[in-house]
Amino acid sequence: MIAAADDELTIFERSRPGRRAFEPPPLDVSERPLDELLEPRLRRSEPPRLPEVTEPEIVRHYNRLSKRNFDLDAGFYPLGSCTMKHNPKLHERVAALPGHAKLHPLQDPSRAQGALELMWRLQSALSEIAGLPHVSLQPSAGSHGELAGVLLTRSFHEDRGQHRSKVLTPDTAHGTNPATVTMAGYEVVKVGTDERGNVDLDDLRAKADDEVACLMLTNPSTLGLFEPAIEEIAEIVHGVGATLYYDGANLNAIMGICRPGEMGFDIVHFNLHKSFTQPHGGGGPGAGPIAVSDRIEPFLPRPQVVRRESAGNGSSNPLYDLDYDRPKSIGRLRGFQGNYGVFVRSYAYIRSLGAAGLRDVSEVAVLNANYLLAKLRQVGVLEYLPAGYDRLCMHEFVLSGAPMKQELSIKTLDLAKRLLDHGVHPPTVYFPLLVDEALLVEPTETETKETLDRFAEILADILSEAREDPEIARTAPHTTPVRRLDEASAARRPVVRQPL
Amino acid sequence: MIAAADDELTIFERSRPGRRAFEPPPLDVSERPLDELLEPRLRRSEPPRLPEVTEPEIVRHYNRLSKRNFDLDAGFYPLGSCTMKHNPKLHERVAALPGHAKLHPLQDPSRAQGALELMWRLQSALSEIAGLPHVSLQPSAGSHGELAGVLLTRSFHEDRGQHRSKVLTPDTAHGTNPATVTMAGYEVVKVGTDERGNVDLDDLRAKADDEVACLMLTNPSTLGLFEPAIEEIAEIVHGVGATLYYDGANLNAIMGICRPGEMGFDIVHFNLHKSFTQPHGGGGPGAGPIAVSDRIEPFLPRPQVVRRESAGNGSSNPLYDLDYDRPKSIGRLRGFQGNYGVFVRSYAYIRSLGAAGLRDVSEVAVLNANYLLAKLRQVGVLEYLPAGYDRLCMHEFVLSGAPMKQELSIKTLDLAKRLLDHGVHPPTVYFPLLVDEALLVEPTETETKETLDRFAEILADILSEAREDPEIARTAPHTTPVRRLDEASAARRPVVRQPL
Amino acid sequence: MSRYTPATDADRREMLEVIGVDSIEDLFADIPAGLRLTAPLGLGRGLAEQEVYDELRALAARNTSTEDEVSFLGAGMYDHYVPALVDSITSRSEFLTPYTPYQPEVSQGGLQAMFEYQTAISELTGLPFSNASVYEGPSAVAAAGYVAKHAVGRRRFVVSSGVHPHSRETLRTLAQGWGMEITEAPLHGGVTELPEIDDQVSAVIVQQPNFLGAVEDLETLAESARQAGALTICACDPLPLALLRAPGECGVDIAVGEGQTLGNRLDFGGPSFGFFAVTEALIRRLPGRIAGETRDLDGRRGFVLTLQTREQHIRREKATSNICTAQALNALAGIIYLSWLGRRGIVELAELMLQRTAYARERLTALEGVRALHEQPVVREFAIAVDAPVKRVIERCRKHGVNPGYPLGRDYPELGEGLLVAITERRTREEIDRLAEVLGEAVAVERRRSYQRVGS
Amino acid sequence: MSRYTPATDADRREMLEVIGVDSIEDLFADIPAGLRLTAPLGLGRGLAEQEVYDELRALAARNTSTEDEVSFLGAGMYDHYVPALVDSITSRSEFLTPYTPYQPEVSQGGLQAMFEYQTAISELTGLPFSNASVYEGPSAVAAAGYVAKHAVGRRRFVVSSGVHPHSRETLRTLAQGWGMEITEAPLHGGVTELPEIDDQVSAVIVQQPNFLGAVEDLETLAESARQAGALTICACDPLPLALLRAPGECGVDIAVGEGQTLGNRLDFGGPSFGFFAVTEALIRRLPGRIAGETRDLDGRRGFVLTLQTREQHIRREKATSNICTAQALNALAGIIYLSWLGRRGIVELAELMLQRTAYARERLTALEGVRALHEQPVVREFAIAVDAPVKRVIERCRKHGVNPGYPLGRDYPELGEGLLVAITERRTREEIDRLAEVLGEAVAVERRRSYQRVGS
Ligand SMILES: Cc1ncc(COP(=O)(O)O)c(C=O)c1O
Ligand SMILES: Cc1ncc(COP(=O)(O)O)c(C=O)c1O
Repeated sequence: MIAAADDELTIFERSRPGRRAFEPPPLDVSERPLDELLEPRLRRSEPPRLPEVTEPEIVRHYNRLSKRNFDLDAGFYPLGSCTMKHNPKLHERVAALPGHAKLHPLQDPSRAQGALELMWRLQSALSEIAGLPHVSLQPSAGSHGELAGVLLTRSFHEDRGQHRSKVLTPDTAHGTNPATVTMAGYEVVKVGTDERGNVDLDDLRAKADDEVACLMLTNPSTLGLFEPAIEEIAEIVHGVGATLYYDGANLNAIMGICRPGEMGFDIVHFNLHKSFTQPHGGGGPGAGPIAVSDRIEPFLPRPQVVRRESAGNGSSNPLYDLDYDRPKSIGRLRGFQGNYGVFVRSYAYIRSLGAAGLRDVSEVAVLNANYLLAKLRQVGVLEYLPAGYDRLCMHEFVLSGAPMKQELSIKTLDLAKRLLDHGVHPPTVYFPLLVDEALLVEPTETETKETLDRFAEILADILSEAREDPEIARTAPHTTPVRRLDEASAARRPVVRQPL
Repeated sequence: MIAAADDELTIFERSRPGRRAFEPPPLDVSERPLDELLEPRLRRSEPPRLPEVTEPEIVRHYNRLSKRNFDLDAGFYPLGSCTMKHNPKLHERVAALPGHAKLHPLQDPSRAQGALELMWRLQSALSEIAGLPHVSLQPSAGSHGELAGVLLTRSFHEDRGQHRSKVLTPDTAHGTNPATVTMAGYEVVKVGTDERGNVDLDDLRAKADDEVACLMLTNPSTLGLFEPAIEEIAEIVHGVGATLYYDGANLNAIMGICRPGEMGFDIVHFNLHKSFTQPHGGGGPGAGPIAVSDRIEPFLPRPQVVRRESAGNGSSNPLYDLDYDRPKSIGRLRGFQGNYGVFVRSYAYIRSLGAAGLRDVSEVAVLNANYLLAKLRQVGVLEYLPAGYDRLCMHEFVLSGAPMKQELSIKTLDLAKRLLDHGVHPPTVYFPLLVDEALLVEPTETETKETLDRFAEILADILSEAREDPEIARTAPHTTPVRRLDEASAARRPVVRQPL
Repeated sequence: MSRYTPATDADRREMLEVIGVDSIEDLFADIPAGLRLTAPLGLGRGLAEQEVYDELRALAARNTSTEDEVSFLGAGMYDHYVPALVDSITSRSEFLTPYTPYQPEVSQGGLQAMFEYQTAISELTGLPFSNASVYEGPSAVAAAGYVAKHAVGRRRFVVSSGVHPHSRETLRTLAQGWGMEITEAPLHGGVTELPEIDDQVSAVIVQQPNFLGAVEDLETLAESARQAGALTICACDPLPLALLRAPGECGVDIAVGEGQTLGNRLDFGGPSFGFFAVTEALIRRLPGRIAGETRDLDGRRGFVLTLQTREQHIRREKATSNICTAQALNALAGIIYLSWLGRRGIVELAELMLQRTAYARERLTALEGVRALHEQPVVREFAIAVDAPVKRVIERCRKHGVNPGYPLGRDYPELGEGLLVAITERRTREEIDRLAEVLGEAVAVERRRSYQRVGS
Repeated sequence: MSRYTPATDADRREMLEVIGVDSIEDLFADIPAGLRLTAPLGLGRGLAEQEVYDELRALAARNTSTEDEVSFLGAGMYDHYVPALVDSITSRSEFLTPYTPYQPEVSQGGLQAMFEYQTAISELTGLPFSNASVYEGPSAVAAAGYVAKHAVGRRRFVVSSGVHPHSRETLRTLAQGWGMEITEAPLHGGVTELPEIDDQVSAVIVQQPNFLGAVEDLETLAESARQAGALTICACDPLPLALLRAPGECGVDIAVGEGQTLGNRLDFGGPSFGFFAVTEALIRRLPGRIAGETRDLDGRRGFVLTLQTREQHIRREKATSNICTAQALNALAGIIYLSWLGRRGIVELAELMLQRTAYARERLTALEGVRALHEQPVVREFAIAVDAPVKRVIERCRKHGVNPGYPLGRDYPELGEGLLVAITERRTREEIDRLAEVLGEAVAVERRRSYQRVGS
């Protein structure tokens, strides 16, 4: 273990024998000998060596640690593909109400009507947004939704007696797409991208055969571009009997403007932690509900939240229930009913915005991205960081750092690190893979024009600074709690826990 | 208005016409013409120019601002006389329960039994801690409690037909003591301090005459010293028919160890925001309940929380009530019943600790202070910063920076500013006035030995740094969001609001 | 040892050794032996966190909060919606836990927020100088009296009976110390009758809207005070100020008020904050903290506590006030809330209240046995009288989950069976209709009861 | 325009001008006209913040939470007390709002917390390598199966019937994709009968304590798996691990489990987190994020996401898992909670549950018409059967505000009228006594009813 300064000690390094934050309530039953309740052979020899610390020490430790994080409430966070939009504070308040937060997952449905109705209403809203009639809220995140989607595809084909072996993904696809395909037991077949950034239709036609179970598509794509030929793509895919899967990570561009269902998609996943404001939490939690067409519906995960028109007990109120009786279901994907706490937040968001507000979200998300792109052109940034594709973008756009690397001797990584010194989180870097030295910039709709202007200025400043002295960016960051970290040696000899 | 960098703009400087965070619920009654409801003559010509900003902007603005504050959860805060002890997080949780937080102050007592019982129990606990039988929770802070106390004294004397004119305060007294005396219509007479740091008994005897209404005393004193002759002092004061007032700011030293009541005090105020963990909030809220002896009781503020032995409605439960029928009362000191939200926190604290825990608090507060003093001696700090009085201290101690100023050419103020660069809040400086270049150090019981050791080291380091180069401290701080600020010019030409 | 006290037994031994004493008891040698307690305090054992939580929850459950009934209680504190961002920001330890900003270099967050707050209060009141907060509304009125006493130096206050009874009583309590007299100016038709102001008056004190909800003619009142050489102090409800002429514009010298409605909880009456704004002439008499703009060594803008020579820690017995700890966190909630409302929002909110209040007033005064106590314009609260014992009427309404308001009997016995009804943006038309329904029924039943009693 | 969207009309005009288009509609030119919606979505109008709050509160009020009844529900998630400091820390925006720490220089807070978390999980499980979290318990079991399938390469899993039904079902769902077979090892006397493990088995999967609360003989199970060349996967409840032999010590290769009990809310089932720890041999097959220690340019200690070549964003179709967003905030709550419990506290908590569970088991099984479903040692949960329709018995108890537990019928029809009763530090002796009372009475009434029915 490397020695650290006092304000960077781990909680284990702060431990002192005898300190405690937890004090148990008194034992109120007559004590029985431990050996009688649990034979020594079953017991551990030594307690787990958890830290021994008091409440003030824990609070100060994690408060100080928190100050070593950059966060969305502190500054601009244009991390492409991640939709770092503002997380309304109301959502934390409503999610914390005891009726939501302290509801046991196995509570009988008759006593969880509020929760089930909320889920049912969220399902309906997501169905409306996707333009697909059925929704399951169960998956825990986007990639979990993808897995659900491909397993649904498998069941769909198998139910029709077909055993297909391949799934198509564009070469622009997010890594979770091919990884999911493998986990679902299919072979990945890559489809190319044409020079305008669209799916290469010829390549698609060539690869679409009756071994293909599905095409997974992100639309707008990870390049921030809408597929103008989406209808033709759907025709090709459906033409070979395959399903069309919509990776909803980029839904923030099109809410209320157009719908995957009408584009021909069979299955859609949502990232509630992107388009629907669940805070990212430094890497979760999220939720990845899926919406599907009628032909996929029989296979949806179990249990499904349903609304029965009458509670049956003489009342005329509807009864919300969990339906386990789904013989063709692919089965459960996880414990209980999904990430309910996330549903509360996303439902609150949809209610806050309504139809017009949601459409406005997407309009401004796309406006902000195009404005920032135009502004970057105006201030000369695109000379060194040209747009990957010279056209209007949707809610995000990709730049290439290749000219900058060649002409100014700083890489995209250096630029990213130098941004940290300006109090801005860098865009996504080196993704999508298709664009050399890529930067994927997603401003989101909750940022002001002033912030976008300032970001453009900062980029311009960094480039002109690099013209003078590229070393500054190459050794950046300079003002962060630590400087550049040695990732290679960390992976070579992994130290992933504290030796005690 | 001075121009500022982007991340330091005021919320008014961020305003843009048309932005909004508040959206009103829809008007659900038929609208009547404004002129009909409120004639133009009564209406303002222009709305108040409040900022026009959205929620994300407000959140980011105040989050960033917050990062420009040092706080107790971030580091050591040995601010003498202020008892910067840890504020348990449980207290915020219980204070936020709707049954407490959303209780209207004019709720009928029959429907506020929980609140009134809590207040009654807190009164009982404070009475037990002070050793005095009666408590009023009404005053809003320490100095408000002082004012209540001196007004009680006034009523007490007047009730006996005496019109006294003077109140004694030691020259070590906190500024609120003399300020209070004036506000209560008395003349301040200062009592000296002897060379050991105790009240000068001869001076006291000389000044105690029948014009004296009260002696206000802090014990332990603001020098962190317990008055060994407290019983004699009480005798002198009571001997001339005056009351003895206990400024409870330093109660953290003696809880469960000894009691003002037994020392002979007639009136005590508590600072719930010091000894009883109400977070200071950057300058309040607090609460300053008072405990009094039988002879003072008739004059207590109105209303008083009382417990009536039977609810009267046939039930045998006691009824908690507000008693307004107090003919000799000095009257109200404020609106409603006091800072109830503060009472909830302090009551929770007392319940968490119990009798043994509360005594332990004071024992460790005194242990920590004496340990830190001894440690400072051990590492040589006292050579330049000698203790004001060379004896054991209570929960805090005073050092004098005079030798440091002479020998190292840095003042107490410079030392304080340099501490900021080490991530430590400075002690109270230039108070008490009696000690030249004073530093008043109060570590509190919730700090670890490691923190005290580190603080001693830092002080030693600053002194040896000053031996090399006093300029560093004289121009400190160097790492804070702003550098030393020009207070003189601020006071000369006060700009206390933003021009719009 | 407790969950909050880190010193272990080993720590204690080591520390005592360094100090050079044998036991902790030795540290208390200065305390006369006879004063040292030999038995533990009668406070029982310390409880586990969950036990304390359970106890405090049980106590909370015995209170009827505004979440438990439809409440039309106001009379100084109001059931407004506090947006979630207020809690989210004020609960940050950076705002929650520091002391008063004595070290400005590490307190810019708090100081800038105070400066912003002062700006907003100045805008609302139409007066150029605001301090950073005082305790709460009623004590702010008294504190304003203290300023006026010193500024004018005469021996009397004239206080309108329309000023909140708590404010009037607090002023009386504190004025004992200053040796001031107080005379009351009665209400006529719901508003303050223009009082006689002689040359012994330091200040005329009024409230806007007054306790019965009526909008006062501030300008006329202030003008007659000015002519007599007295100051005008106005206690104001800040939200109606979105619509009403600003006190500063009306000639008021000191505007104070209760800040609870600005983003603070009801909290059974506190903590909230009091605001305090004055004319230029009075700035050096302001009580409490004031944040001011300045520059640092590098010329960057920064904020400090300013005009400190007014204060107790510098001026001691000559200070303008004894206040020290005030209500910084609550005032922070205030400026966050006002930023949330914004320039247009505060007007919309006030207009919503105005319209709903007009609706409610019309609905209620149309009921059999209910009449208006005055016909003055009102913004968010109005006074009625019922033709039956008001406390019984209230009890009856509450059986239906409706708390119809504050009975005026204790404070204004002359007004008979008065009831003060408050409306906020939380009270929907549906709830107002429900109030009308249950109040109408309750009055009817109680009238019948009393007729029967009379009859029998 | 909304409260979350700052672009004003003026902003929009300026921005469109810079872009060089006339309208926002023009920005969507790539979307085929036929696909563009012409009518608004059927989602109604947007609501004011207070309206949303009211609606969500009304929904919450229609749920019976653990604050509304005395609940003995467990079966995978438990009503533990979450200390206030957990909420206080996890609600800080610095932890709440950032993305996965892709830029380690500004993410040391999150990364160090992950490292600390991994250390604590490693201590609890007795296995050297933990990842930074997976979704939750049951999917962690399935993810462990995926690791074992690749590590061992055989076509079958043997799963104990004592594994949580949700875990077994999740494994089945996911194994469809991998083409794996699953056989179940039944319970005998409450614990897993030592299964036959042939050379086609990749892993044996058990749970500790098992679904019926019984402590399994992990060591013997793991040993027989090891002899057959299979891995042992154990799903464990982390709090009982304070007392039980650590899975790592017992020869378990992969320990996973549900993290809800470690400082997370019940939240009707999520979000919580799953933990995942393995032996040294399996480290490069771990799914998900892992934080590792390293140095910065100046040699200072720092933390990074490490072993990323396992992951989807690098390895794509060859990744060890497709997981991307996991449960970082919930795992943070986990490490804060474990620090709060501490080395002694976790044992005290587990012992308190052990003693109260023993007491409750004794009390309940002494009732007429109630019997134990097994006699194995238990820590915090036990299974009984009642001599009456269990659902009716439950309903009857709930009329008295007591939820006696989880009926086993759906998952274990073979166990008859089974009921799983969970105890935590929240359930006092008084509450257990009350359960005994109402359960005894409910069973008695229901037995009488069924006799009567039989009789009639
Ligand atoms: C395009 C795309 N697809 C899928 C995912 C995976 O989503 P999740 O992280 O929720 O599993 C992401 C996440 O970054 C993404 O950007
Ligand atoms: C000794 C002493 N007395 C009185 C006070 C005034 O207390 P408050 O700030 O609560 O009014 C203080 C506060 O610092 C103090 O230290």
